[in-house]
Amino acid sequence: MTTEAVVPGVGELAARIEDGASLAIPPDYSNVPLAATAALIRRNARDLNLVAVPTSGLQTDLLIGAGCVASLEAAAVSLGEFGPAPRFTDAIRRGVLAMKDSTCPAIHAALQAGEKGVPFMPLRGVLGSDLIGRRPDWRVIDNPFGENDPILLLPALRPDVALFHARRADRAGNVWLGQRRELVIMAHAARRTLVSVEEIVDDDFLADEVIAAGTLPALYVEAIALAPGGAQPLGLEGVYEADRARLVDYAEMARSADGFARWLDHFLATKAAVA
Amino acid sequence: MTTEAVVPGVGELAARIEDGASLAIPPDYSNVPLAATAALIRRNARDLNLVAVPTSGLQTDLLIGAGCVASLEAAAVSLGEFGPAPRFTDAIRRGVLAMKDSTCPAIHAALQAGEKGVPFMPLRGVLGSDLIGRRPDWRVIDNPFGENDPILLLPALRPDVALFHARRADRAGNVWLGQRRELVIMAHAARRTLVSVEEIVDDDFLADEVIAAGTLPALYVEAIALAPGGAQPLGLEGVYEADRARLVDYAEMARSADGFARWLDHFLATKAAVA
Amino acid sequence: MSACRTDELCVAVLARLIGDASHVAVGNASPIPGMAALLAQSGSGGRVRVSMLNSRRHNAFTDGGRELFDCAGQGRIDVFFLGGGEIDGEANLNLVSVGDPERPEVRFPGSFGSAYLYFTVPRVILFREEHSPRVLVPKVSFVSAPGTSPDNVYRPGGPAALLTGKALFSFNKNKKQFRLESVHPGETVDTVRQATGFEFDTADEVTNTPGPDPETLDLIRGPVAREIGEAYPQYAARFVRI
Amino acid sequence: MSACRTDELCVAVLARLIGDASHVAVGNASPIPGMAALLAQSGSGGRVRVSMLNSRRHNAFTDGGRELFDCAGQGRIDVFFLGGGEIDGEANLNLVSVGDPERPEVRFPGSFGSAYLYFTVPRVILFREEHSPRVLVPKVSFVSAPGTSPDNVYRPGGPAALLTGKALFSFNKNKKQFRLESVHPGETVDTVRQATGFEFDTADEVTNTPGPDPETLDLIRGPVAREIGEAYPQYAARFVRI
Repeated sequence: MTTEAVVPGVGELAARIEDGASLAIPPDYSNVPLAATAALIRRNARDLNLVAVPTSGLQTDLLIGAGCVASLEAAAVSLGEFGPAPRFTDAIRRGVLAMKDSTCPAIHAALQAGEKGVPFMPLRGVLGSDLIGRRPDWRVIDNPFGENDPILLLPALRPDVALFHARRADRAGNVWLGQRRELVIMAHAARRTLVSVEEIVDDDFLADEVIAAGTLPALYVEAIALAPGGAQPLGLEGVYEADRARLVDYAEMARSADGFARWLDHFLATKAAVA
Repeated sequence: MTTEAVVPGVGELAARIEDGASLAIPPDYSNVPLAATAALIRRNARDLNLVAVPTSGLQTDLLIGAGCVASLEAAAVSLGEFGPAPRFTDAIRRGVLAMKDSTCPAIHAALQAGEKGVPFMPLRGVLGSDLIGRRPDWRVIDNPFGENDPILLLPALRPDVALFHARRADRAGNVWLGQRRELVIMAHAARRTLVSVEEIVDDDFLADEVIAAGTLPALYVEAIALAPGGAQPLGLEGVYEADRARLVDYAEMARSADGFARWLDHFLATKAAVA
Repeated sequence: MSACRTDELCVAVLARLIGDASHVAVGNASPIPGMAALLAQSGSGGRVRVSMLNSRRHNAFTDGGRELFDCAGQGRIDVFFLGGGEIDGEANLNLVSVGDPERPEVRFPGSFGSAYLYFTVPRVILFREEHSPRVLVPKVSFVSAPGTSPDNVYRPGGPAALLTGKALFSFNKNKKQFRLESVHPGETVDTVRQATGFEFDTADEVTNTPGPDPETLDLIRGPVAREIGEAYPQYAARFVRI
Repeated sequence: MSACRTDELCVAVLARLIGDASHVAVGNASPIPGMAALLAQSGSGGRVRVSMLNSRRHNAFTDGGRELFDCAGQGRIDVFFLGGGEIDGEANLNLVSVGDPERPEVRFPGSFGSAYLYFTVPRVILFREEHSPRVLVPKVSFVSAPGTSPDNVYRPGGPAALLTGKALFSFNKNKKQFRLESVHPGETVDTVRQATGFEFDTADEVTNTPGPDPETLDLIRGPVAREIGEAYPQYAARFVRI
C-alpha cells in the first residue's frame, strides 16, 4: 500500500528488537541478516531468545560472543565446512547459555503451529531421544486416533520478531523469497517481521503472478531496510558468494575470546562503513 | 529426470483412478480438470470418494450426476454466482450421497497433516458446530498445553489420488502452479498425483529460480496428460475465461435429470472431439 | 441523506461498521461487502488493508487457499463478513441444510469457512440482504457456526452486527441477543419485527439507518463500483452511475 | 579390484547400499554420501532420484526447509545417511554432547534432523569415516536418535548399515546389534575389534570389502567427482583424476 515499511537502515531494524525478545533467524545457507546483526551488537542488545530456523551458524555465534543471547532453541549450531561454532561451544561448555536442543522438523512444525494459530503440532519420530527429557515444554500423548500409539506434541512457536535478509523488496514492502519458504512460515508465525534487503525496486511484486508466487506479502512485514551486502561475509544465493577467507579466519580466531573480539571489531567497523 | 510421466491423454489419467478411490479435487476457481472429469465419466468410474479442497462446483456436480460418486467431503458445493449445484442438491435431498460436511480450514489442515505424515492436526474454532456431531472421525480433546481448553483434532487426509489441471508442465514432469499452493499441499498429501495441462514445454522449471518458486516438482507427479482447454467451460487464470453461457445453461438444465443428461452428452461429445 | 437504493445503503453501512479496522477480509460471492471494504479503504486514505478472495488486485495472499484462515488464526484479520441460509436470534448460522440432515428439505452449499472464521476474526459482520422469517429464524435447523461459546472455548472472535435489507442490529454476546439499532428507509420497528422470525432487543431509540452522504454515494457509484468490477464484473454494471 | 583410496571405497560401498532405491536424500555436509548417491543414480541409468540439500542441480525441493522432512513423513524417501559424534552398539546416535549436558566436556553441533529421519526413512545408512573407540562407543552419552524403538512406536525406518573407514556392518534390529560384514583393505576382524568401543556380532564369513571395479572407479574419479563439485567445490579437487 504505502512505503511506510521502508526505514532508514539496519540500525532502525535493530532498534525495533527489544532486549529480551524472542528472535527467529534463518539457517546459515539462507538469507542471514548479518548487517542487522552487527547493528544489534552495536546497540548492545541483551537477553535475546534466539530461535534458529532450524539451525544457525555465524549469526548465532556472533550474538553469543557479543553477549546478546540469553537462550537459544536450535536443531544445530555450526559453521558447516568451517567447523564448530566456537563461541556457541564455549558458552555451552561453560554452562552460560540456556540451550533448548531440538530437531529440524520439530522447529518447522512448531512454527507451522504458530502460523496456523493452533497451540501445538504433532510430530512423528523423536520418541526415545534424550531431547525430550530436556524439553519440559514438549508433551508425549497417546494418539487419540490410534491405540497404544505415543506421539510427540510441540507447543506452537510464535517468536516476537523474525529477522532475515532478502534480495529484493518492492516499495510496498513485498519481499521476494523464492523457494526459501521457511522464511515465509517464519514471518507468518512471528508477531513482527523485519527484513534487510539488497535492493528496493519500483515493480509491484504482486502484479506479476510469477514473481508473486515467491513473494512474502507486505501484510506480514513491519519494516524493511536497505542493506547491500547485508549477508556478508556469508553468501546470498544468486547475488554473492561467501567470503571463505574471512570465515576461515573466524573459525580460527573465535576459538579465543580475544581473537573473537578482534574479528568482531573488524566486522563491526566494516558493517558501519557501509551502513 | 525422464519423460515417463507424460501419458497420451486424459483417458490414461482416468484409467489410473480406480473405482472406489479417494480423489482430491480443486475448488471451482482454481485449475479444475474437466477434460479428465469427462474421461472419468466416459470410463464409467464408480464409487469415488471425493475430497473437495476445500469446496467444489461443476466438477463434483457432474460426477454426482453421472453416478460416479459414493461419498463427498467438502466445505461447500455450489456453482457460485450461477447458483446451487443441482445434482449435488438433489442427491443430498434424496439421501443417496454419503456427505461429510466440513469447513474450509479443516480440509486444508487435514491435508497438511497428510503432507507432514502426522496422524492428525488440531484446529481452533468449530466447537459447538453441528458439523462435529456428524463427523465421527473427528475428535475433541482437552488441549494438553492448556487447562479446560477443548480443541478439535482432524484425522490426516491422504487421498489415493490428487487430480487437477494446470497451465504448464515441463518434460521432466515439473508442474508450474504459481500461487495455487493448495494444489501443492494436495499433491504432497495424496499418494499419487495426476495432472492435465494446457501445454508441455521444453524448459526445465527447476533451473530458473523464479519459476521454480511456483513449481510442484516431478517427484510428486505420477502422470501428466496434455489437454488444451482442459478446464473449460470453467476458466483457467491467465489463459481463458469461463464460458458463462454454458454455465448458465448448466445451472438451468441440470435442475432435472433429463436436462442434466442432455448437457452432459454435449459436454462429453465436446471433450471427446478435442481429446 | 441522498436518495439511494438499499444495496447502496448497505455498502455505506457496512463501510461504517468496518470503521478503522487495519485489515478487512472478504470471502467469495460477497460483492456488497467487497464494495464496503473498498469504500472503507478509500475513506481511510488507503490505510485499511482489503483482502478480497474474488479479486486479484485486492488480494495480497500468495500462499494458497489456507492463507486466509491461517492469517485469521494469527490474529491478523480484524473484520470478516458472514451470511447464512438461516440466522437465528442467538446469531447461530446455518449454511448446511433445513430438516433432517440425512434427507433435508433444503440443502445449502455448505459451511465454507464460517465454523472457523466466526471464532477467530474479532469482528464478524453478518450480512444478508433478504430479511424474512425464512432466513431470520427462531432456531437454526443446523448450526454451521454458533453465535456464542462457553467461556472456556478459545474464541477471540464473534458476531458484531447483523445488517439486512431492512435494518441494522448489534449483537450482545452476554445476553446472546440481537438489538435493533436502526431501520432502513420505509421500515419501522413493527415492519422489522414482522419480518423477523426471532426475538430481539430494541435500542432505547431506534433511529433511521443513515444513508451515505452525497460524496460517499458518488464514491459508491463511481470509483468503488468500477473497482469492484475487477472481481465481480456482473455487479459493477448494477452500481456504476457516474 | 583396483587400488583405490578409502574415501573412494566408501563412495562405492555406499552406492551399493543405496541399491535400487527410487529416492535417496543426502543432508548437508555429506560429500561422500552425495557422491555415492550420484554414482548409484548413474548406475541406474538415472532412475534413482537424488535430493541433495547442498546442491541446486540435484535438489528438486521447492517448498523450503521443511520439505525434506515432510517428504520423508509421506514415505517418499527410501534412503538417507546419518552420522554422529558418538555411535553405540545399539545404533544410538549422539550429535549433542558428551558428559553432563549442562556442562559438557564436548559439544557437537546438535541433532539436526536425525531424531526424525532415523524413524521415517526406511533405510538409514550410518556413515562415519573415523573408526575409533572415541566415536564407536559402548553407550552414547546423549541419545539424539535411538537405534531401535519399542514395538508400539511408529517407526517405518531405522538403521540398515554402518560404514566406516575400516569396515562395513549390518544392523539387526531384533538383536539390537551390529554385525561385521566385511573389513576394508589392510584391516582384519581383530584390528576392527580393537578400534571399536562396542560389542558386535560377526558374519559367518567376514569378507574383504569389495572395492569399485575399474569402470566404477573411473566414474567416481570422473563424472561423479566433477558433478559433486557443484555442491561441494572443495571436495571435487580431492577426487577428480580423469
